[in-house]
Amino acid sequence: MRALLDIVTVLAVLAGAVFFLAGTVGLLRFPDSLTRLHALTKADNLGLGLVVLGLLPQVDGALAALKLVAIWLLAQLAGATVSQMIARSMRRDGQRA
Amino acid sequence: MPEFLIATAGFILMMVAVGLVRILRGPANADRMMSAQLLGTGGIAALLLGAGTGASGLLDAALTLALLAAFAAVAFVNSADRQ
Amino acid sequence: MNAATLYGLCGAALVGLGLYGTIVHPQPLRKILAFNLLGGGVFLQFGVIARRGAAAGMGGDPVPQAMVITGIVVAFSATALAVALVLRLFQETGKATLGSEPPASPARDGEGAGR
Amino acid sequence: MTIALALDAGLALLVLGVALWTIGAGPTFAAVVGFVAFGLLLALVWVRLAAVDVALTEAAIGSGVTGAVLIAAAARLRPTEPQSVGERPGATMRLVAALLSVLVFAGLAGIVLFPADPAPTLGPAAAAHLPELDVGNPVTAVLLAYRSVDTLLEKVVLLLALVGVWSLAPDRFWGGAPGVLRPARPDGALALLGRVLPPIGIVVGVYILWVGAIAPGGAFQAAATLAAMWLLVMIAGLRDPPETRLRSLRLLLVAGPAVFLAVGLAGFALPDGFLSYPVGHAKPIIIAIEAVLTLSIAVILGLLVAGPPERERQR
Repeated sequence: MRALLDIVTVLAVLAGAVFFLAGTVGLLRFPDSLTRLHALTKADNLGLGLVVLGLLPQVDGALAALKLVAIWLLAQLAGATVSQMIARSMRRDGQRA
Repeated sequence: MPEFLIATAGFILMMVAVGLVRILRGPANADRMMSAQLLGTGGIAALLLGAGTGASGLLDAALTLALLAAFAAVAFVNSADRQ
Repeated sequence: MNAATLYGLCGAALVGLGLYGTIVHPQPLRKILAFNLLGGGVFLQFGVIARRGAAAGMGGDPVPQAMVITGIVVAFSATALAVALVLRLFQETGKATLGSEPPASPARDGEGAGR
Repeated sequence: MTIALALDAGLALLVLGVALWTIGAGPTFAAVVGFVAFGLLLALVWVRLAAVDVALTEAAIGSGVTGAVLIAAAARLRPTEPQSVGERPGATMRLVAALLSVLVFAGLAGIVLFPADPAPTLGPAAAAHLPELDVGNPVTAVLLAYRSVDTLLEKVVLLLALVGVWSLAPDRFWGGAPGVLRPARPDGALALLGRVLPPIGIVVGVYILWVGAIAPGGAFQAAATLAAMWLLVMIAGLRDPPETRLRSLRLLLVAGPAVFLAVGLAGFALPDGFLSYPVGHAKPIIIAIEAVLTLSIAVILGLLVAGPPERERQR
């Protein structure tokens, strides 16, 4: 059982790391600001989400697990709002980037 | 397991650090804010991975960081807008 | 070479960098930024001393750590006051400069204002 | 062990890189973004130095709230940027500054590389009295028991800074409200965040305060979180900044330091004198002081970020 949970952790955390890699590559390689924003949100949502998912079996206690999920939800909420604000400010600047 | 989590934390940090090149290159302020945002998320992920190794208090640090990063990001977009 | 030494050297370099920036930058706001970097370097020195003083089952000596916490708060209040001073200077004179001579009309007016 | 050391080396290089960028960047806006990234990375360094309390403070105050002050100022001072280009000091001056900086760096590096052996520590002394205080977090014990005079004076410094900021307002605005940071659209995403995030943030702030007695956390960190939430509500345009002449506001500002001072003076009734706590009751007193302090610090931090009054007082 323990080994199985460890495998879940390794797989999910690695998948999360891949999304951070993808987000960075996108941020560097995509041609304009809006597509870069698109890449960033993948790392924000899925990268952190998968890391949280992978860590759930590792923390002890329901409270710590709950805190993990709460942190992810918080990052989601903030990320969604900030991305929307960044996109709007770009539109106001007339897509100068 | 702790070595794996620490190594992954290092990898994620390295990734978001490479993303910081956008602070240098811009060109728009929006791009700079994006890389700071990515760094914030990466920092939270690294703290969580550290907490997974059993270090105490890191979850609370990540919680605070998530709140304050959101606040800082809002303040930034707001100021960038006003210019 | 252990972690504490590594971060100690990092802090020393930060102090150097911050000092250079504080002296060389013409804009007051950038001086404030550089000064905060300098402060961060000094705090790191405290952190290194605390880490080396790890004892009695604690990861570090709590006394320097508590001093750094106090220091961060005081650095913030000083920064806020300095920024308010610069903004007031700007309100009064339309300029934010520490030069004693009133500078002649800017040579490249508005050119650098686009992003 | 080597993985951890590699991580440390990478982190140290990153911190230096971001610091270099903050010094060398062209536009001030870019430099401030670099500074916030610097604060974030520094918080991680504090974790690596086994100082989670400091990491929390750095993340909350060092990068979050300081970043907000600096970025608002950078936006306002933007028109002055081009004219300062001509004021760069000459090559000789820069060379002297660089030499001086290198000298200071070398001196500090020498101290780091050849430390005193054995390393001086107050750790055992701090740990010895923890059971008496019944406080599990040694840093909180230092801040509110062993070195509580420092903490009291630091509160006074915060108040003085706020008085200093207020006194920079023109006379006609004295007692008025600080400027709104920016009127936001009432239906935008920001207004939504301004409604949803603060309740969560207040719960987190209270939790950080409470947990500070036994684990990393405490009054400053909690106060910075609360202040950020208050500022978020103001930025989102949901609430105006308060008029600075309000008596209730001013009472709130001094309540924390006043309670702290009163408890300190009450210590004269005990054998140990100023700022000593009665044996066996230290923990509830410390938590009570911290609770009031948190409120006061939160209001002070929020008002420091909001800046001097910019509107005439309303009758």
